[in-house]
Amino acid sequence: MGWRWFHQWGSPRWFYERAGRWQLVCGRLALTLLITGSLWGLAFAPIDYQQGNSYRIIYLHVPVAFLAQALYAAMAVCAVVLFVWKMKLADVAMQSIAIMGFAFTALSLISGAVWGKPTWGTYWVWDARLTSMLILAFLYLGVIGLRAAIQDPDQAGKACGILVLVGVVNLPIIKYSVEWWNTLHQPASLKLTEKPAMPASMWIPLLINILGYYVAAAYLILGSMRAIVLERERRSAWVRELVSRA
Amino acid sequence: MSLERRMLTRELKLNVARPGEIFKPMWFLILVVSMLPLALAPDSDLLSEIGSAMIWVATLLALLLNTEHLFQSDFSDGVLEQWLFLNRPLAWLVGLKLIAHWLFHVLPLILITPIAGIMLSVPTDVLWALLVTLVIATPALTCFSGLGAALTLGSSRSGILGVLVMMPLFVPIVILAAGVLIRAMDGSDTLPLLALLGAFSVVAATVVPIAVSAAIRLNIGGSN
Amino acid sequence: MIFEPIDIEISKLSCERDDRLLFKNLSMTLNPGQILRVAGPNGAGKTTLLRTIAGLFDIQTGTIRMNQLPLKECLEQILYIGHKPQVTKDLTVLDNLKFLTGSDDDHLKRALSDVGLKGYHDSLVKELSQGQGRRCALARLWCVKAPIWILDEPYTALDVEMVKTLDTRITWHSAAGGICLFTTHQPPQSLKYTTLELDHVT
Amino acid sequence: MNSKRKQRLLIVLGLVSGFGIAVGLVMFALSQNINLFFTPTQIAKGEAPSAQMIRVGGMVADGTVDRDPQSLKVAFDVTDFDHNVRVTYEGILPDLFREGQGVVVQGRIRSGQFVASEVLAKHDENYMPPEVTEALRQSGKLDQMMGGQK
Repeated sequence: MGWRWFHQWGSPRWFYERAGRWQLVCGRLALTLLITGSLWGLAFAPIDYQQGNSYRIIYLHVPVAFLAQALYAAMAVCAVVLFVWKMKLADVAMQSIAIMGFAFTALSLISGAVWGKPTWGTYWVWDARLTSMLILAFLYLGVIGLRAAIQDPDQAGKACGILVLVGVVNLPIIKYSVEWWNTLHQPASLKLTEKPAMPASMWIPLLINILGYYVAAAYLILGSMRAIVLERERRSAWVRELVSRA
Repeated sequence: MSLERRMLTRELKLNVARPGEIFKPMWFLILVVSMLPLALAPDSDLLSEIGSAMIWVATLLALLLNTEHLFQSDFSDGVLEQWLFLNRPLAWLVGLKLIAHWLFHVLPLILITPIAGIMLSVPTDVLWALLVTLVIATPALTCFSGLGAALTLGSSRSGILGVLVMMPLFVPIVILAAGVLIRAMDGSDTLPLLALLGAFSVVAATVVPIAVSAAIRLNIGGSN
Repeated sequence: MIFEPIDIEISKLSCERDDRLLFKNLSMTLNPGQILRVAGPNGAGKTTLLRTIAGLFDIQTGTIRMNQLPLKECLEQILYIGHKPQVTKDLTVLDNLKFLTGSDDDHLKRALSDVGLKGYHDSLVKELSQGQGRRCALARLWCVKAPIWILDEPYTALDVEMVKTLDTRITWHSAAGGICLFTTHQPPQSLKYTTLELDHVT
Repeated sequence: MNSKRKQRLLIVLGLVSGFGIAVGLVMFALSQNINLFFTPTQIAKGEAPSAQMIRVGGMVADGTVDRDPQSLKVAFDVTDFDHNVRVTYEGILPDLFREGQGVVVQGRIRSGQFVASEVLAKHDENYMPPEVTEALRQSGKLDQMMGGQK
């Protein structure tokens, strides 16, 4: 009995219907959080003593960079679930996370470049942290490309899973690159274990925005997962019924 | 004759039968290296400064070129699926194949880099560093590009995709090797970076054959 | 030579490929000496069934056990010859067989003369005709000690004489206690076998 | 099956020893100066190789910035509060560049001077409003913080 909640995830139909509701909740929550956090951060938070107003890009850059890495970890978890429990939904999740992950990585690279110009004096340096972020973007691209090249979705999913798991080696390199190499990039601004190194009027909107971007990512991923489930299950009775009703 | 000997003998005979596979990448390497002075001004100061890095990148590309189809012919004529019946773990057989590939295809490539070095007037001690980095780093490169080849076995339009998919994993290796070359040019200590490169190769050699065997199993399961 | 008794127990095997159910709840036991022909129209799942029993495809639902052991533990008991040539074009006939069987030269040459390839041992496989290439692949049946044979369309591209030779070889194998599963569209004349019609299963 | 179990054992042994060797190599590498990053003290002691592209990090020392009014040439001292290194540079400096700012300069040592090819302002992970900085400066805590950084 205890495993029923787990087995439900094996049913595409169950997921499709539930995910629709979750998506609605996530969408509203994300909108509220992002509007609050961004308005607060961009208009009301105090300016920084060194960087003036240009630091405000952290309200985009930091959440997006967090997400870019967290999504890869999420993808790796999905790969493990796929191999251990042979759950097809994990593969669907992997497929949508790869695309979203690439988008967020690209966004964090772009916002970082825009921020880097006024503060460091350059859009891009071949520094370990930046380079490993670029590698992360290539990893996502590789996963997307590999899936596109293999026709059978099951086989493509497993091949991507292998690639993702091998790529996990890279995540610790990204995480510790700042400490390993004495780089330009400052250490992480927010740590779970320590008091933040900025006043509450700065970090509270940042925290709200981080939460907001996470929920927004969940919204986007659920949406694309639903679309993929529909496409893969297009021959099944419940999808046909759904389509004929619409 | 043990299975391991049979496997290596087979690889040797296959390479004797297909000498082009060995010489094509070498030819490619020499071609790239002889194009470089033509594309730049034949200024030997500049050449010797960037020459070693150029040779490294050219060797990497040549290696990718010959690893791209590592498992393809065995897969398409059905010999690869016979490996499953050979009473050995697939990862072990994959490891043997990778070792054989390194011996017959990568080592010859490394052995001609001194010629390339002379063509680009790379100083002798840098040339030594170049050789050492190649010997230490190529096992990892071979493993990773082999994984790329195995992952894309079943796809009919794979082409260079397998290599592109693996590219992110090459980046740290290239950075480390470049670090060794820069230090060798300045005459400073290269040992710590070589140790890191070695760590990469050891980890790749232990983990990647398992991933490759999973990828091969997957592709055998998907073909009819 | 007589094989140690071996049996294959298949229970409740089902397989679905590309959203199509190929077979469902297939249960059977194969005993020593049994020869089973898997029959059915194109696309009925014959190859899939053979490859599943050979351990090349993952079992979706159901179990396959050999002498009570799971299939994955016993793959070296199996000799599988599929649609693909199973031989490398750029190697000689002898080198190909040496790699796959591990037998010594004398044994292999005897096997080659049995399949009508006497004197061809030093030829490259790419120099042979299609039928001769097929014979080269089948020569493994004359030197492997595996008790379970799984042959997918073994009669393709063979002439009448070779078909007879192959029938005889399979009969001997069965007499020695081996198991043989095969598929073919032309039922062999000189072979006693049981048939599994795949369409009746679903 | 005995041989199967033996094979599995060998694989596990191989994995463990592979990782062991790798960890050993990484530990060795990390115990060495790996990133060609030097402090002004190290340079003053002559530990940095000359004529080689290195990176130096520290604070721009107060009152040492000389700008050439005719060109983009600039010279300044980078300090770690023990020793100074004179840096010359020609080019546009980043906005964040000012006295007392943390910088990373990349370049080579030529005849006792550091010729920079790139000057990058390093900002720390502390973000604070200017009023707070002012308050800190008045109470003398800012210098303490900055001093504690390096």
